[in-house]
Amino acid sequence: MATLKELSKVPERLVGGHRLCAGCGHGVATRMVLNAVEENEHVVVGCATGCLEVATTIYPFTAWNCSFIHSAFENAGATISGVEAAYRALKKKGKLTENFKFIAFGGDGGTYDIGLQSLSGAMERGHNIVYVCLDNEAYMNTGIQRSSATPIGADTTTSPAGKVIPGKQQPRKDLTAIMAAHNIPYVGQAALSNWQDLYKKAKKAVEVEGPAFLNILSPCPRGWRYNTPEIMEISKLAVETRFWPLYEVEDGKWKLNYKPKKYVPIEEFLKPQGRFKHLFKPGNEHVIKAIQEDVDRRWLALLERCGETPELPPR
Amino acid sequence: MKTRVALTGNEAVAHAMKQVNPDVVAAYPITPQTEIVQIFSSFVSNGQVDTEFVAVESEHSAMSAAIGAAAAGARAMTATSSQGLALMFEMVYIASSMRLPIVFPVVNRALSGPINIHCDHSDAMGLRDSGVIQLFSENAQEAYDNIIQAFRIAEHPDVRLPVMVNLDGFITSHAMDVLEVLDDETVKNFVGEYKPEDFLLNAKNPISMGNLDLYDFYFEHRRQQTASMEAAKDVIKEVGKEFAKISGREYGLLEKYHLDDAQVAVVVLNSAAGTAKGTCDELRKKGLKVGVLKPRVYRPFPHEEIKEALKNVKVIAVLDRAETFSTNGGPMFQEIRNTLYDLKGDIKVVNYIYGLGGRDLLVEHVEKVYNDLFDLKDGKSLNTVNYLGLRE
Amino acid sequence: MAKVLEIRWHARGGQGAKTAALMLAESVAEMGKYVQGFPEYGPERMGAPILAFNRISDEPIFVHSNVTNPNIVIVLDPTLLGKAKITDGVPEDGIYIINTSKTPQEIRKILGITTGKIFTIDATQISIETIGRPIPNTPMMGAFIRATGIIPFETFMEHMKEQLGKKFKSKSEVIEGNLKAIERAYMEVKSE
Amino acid sequence: MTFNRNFGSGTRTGSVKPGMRWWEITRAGNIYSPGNSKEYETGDWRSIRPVWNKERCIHCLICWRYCPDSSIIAENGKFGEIDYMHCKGCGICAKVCPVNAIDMKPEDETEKVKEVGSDEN
Repeated sequence: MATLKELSKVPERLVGGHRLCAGCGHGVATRMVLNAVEENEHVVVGCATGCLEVATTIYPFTAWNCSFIHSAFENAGATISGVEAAYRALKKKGKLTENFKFIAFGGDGGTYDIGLQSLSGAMERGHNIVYVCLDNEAYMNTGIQRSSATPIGADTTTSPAGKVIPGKQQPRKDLTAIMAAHNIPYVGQAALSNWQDLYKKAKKAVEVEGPAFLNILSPCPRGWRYNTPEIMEISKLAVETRFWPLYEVEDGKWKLNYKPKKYVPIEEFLKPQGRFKHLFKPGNEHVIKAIQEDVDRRWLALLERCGETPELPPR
Repeated sequence: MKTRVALTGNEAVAHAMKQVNPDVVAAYPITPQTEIVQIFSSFVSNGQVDTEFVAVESEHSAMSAAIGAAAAGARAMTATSSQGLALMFEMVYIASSMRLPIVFPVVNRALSGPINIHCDHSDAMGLRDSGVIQLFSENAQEAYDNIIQAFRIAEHPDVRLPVMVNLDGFITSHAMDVLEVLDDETVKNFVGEYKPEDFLLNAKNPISMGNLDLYDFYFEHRRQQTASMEAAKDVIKEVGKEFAKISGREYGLLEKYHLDDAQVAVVVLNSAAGTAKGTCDELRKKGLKVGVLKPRVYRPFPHEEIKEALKNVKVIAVLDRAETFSTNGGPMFQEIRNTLYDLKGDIKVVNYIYGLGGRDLLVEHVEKVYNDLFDLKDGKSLNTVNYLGLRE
Repeated sequence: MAKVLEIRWHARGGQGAKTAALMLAESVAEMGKYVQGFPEYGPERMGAPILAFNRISDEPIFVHSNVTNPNIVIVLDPTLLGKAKITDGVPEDGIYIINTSKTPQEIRKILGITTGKIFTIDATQISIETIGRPIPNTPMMGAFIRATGIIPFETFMEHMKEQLGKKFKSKSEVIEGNLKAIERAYMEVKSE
Repeated sequence: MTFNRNFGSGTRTGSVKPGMRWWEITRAGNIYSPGNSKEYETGDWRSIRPVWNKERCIHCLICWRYCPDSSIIAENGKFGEIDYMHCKGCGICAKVCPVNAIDMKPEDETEKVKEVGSDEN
């Protein structure tokens, strides 16, 4: 495992001057992923329409220190697969000598929802690409609308916490498991707070032959309404409460990467966030209970898949 | 060297694709285009081409992957019909705005609903304002020739736009026709090697493509696209002349058929132009001064050439195989009437909608049109918009 | 006063300039005037310098372009002084209403202008003391009413009470805080 | 018209200026200078600024790891400097620092004005 001292010497592929919000998780996550690509490798980055795309390539400025392509919202998988197909064709015909890596980024909107078909197709076809989902759990680019990645109870502009309905009613889609069901060589789920784990996963994803998928929880200060500098605490709480478990599926083998030592109730993760504030009002206890049950149930199922004893951490 | 062969329209298109041997083809099957994808896949699996064939999961992804491939620096193609083109709609605009020279045959088919698999031009006309060059083909020969020329047009540095090559579903795509094909080497030399200027896989000069372009620059980029369309008119003619040298068949922006002394004329696209020309021949034998104008290029629209071609014809019918639902005629009628306005004079121009959903256009229909036009010339009245072969 | 009064707000994304422009428009519209209130939509995110605009007139307003020659400039964020182009296109009799702890004379020096009228108000401090959070957009409206006299203060307050009541419903302390903030800003605004 | 017919191949320039005419800007909005957003200042978004304390810093580079704006510049594996032209003042660096070697201090508005003033002279 490389040290930060060594990693800091890899040239930045996402430079400053982009216009993401101050403290945006996407900036941190994207830098971490690209940092796992060796210095002498060439990269083509693909991007779905979304916060990352609109904030990094406002003509005539680009924050990408490598080749970059965006074409539309729902097709980052297809677009990058076209780039990769061109690479193979040109290599085969002897028109290209350099080696390239292909990494596509999409938000949860462009990945869980509108772009799922395109992503699924690209993964099934076996292109040698990495697809990274920067999951901030709602459509932040258009102003915090619910997505299928939005957790139960969250207050968004299309699942507002109202007098009758306390935020989003449905549980999150388990995209990481869906991607694992594609039987691709590498699937990983990571969080910003555990940067070493994230780095290792990015490295594996970039270096594996064939398609790889990373799902990274990317906190959004605006949409989640927490105190901006506390991004790492929020990320850490997501992991410790088992809301966002860290695991990977390598050649079909499920592996848990981190097991919290003690049982941290989900309230700890919900409390600092404005989007869950209404849940702490009298009468909404049942929603928190439902979230906790959902988290526990998924955790046990995950442990089973990973060949671990299905038990909750000691309280 | 030229060889006479009997091929269906789809086979002719696939044959042209094989001879061009593009770097990447990303396509999804849809009736009546399916054969193109199937035949081309067999070329790939038999090693007759070294193309990367990307069997995408939808037409939206087909054009998206073609965009990725073309942006990467490859010669890229796709192919579709009808609903497939409709699903691609968004990406066709993006391909043209990114100035990517993607060539794609469209086997014309009616748009749902109700669902129908047969020929009309609603699919192509739906994308007439997307910034792609649109070529139309009367028969398998023209479809074959257009595909080959399309690469030279699309990739020309003055143009750099996608080219859609249209041929009529079933009528052309599935009908066996006799055509002359060129030998592989001739096609290869004519098309030449693709040398992209701006491409993602340029290790020395990385590039950002598809960037966010707001009110301070978008307008200028749109204006550039229009200028490229303007330049495309000359390029299409130049390429057509060069193509004549290897094939003996010259192509321009349109084909004039007995227009010089025609008193009345019809304007019509694709396979129906053949039927119109046949009818014209019969009527000419009877001494009637009738003519046909067949636009080959619909985008860019050849306004100047059409004005020149029709300047002596006083009564004109435009035949449209698509509706606009403007309640004032089909798409080509609007273009032609707009163009003829500049000629001032006392030109009469009417519209006929025909052949929707594959309804056959018969010789009698065209004869009726010519008769109507003579009546109109003699002072009788006629609706502005008329229907051919409709139960009325 | 010009036939159409044009206002430009300078703020940062997330500070509520758009909300203030819309709320101001709503209150003035209640007075039977014709209004517009709109932000400049760009890709900028939270924290980036942004603009919002108002037009106010006794006649219907037909122009829909951005405001380029504002009669009134409102600066919501003191850290924008010297950074954003605050004086751009402002006529000689333009009015500046600035959220700052400084005096109008000091601001005149910072902006480098000799013409126009300058009003200052420490709206951030007022909002902290009245609402409990640094949200200067509502007190700035109080300063605006004082500086322009466009509508009687009492009438404005009545409309604000109604609007805030709709927006915050049961949170009486928020409504009270905001009203107090507007009133204090109206009273405390400094001019030369 | 004054533009070259061959403009379709695009003006391939690194710097696009607002005053350019339509045929002078790059084709398709392509950007030929990777990472040129460095020329674009986002430092003026900041209302609080991170200030590095050299004495306390242990050069662990956690701040470098977690900066969303690539504004902690590492030099030879050590903390080098803060890129104030792009730092938006989010405060993450100060928060993640294990030894409190970064303080967040309010931007002094007068000082900022001075900076701008000196630029103009």
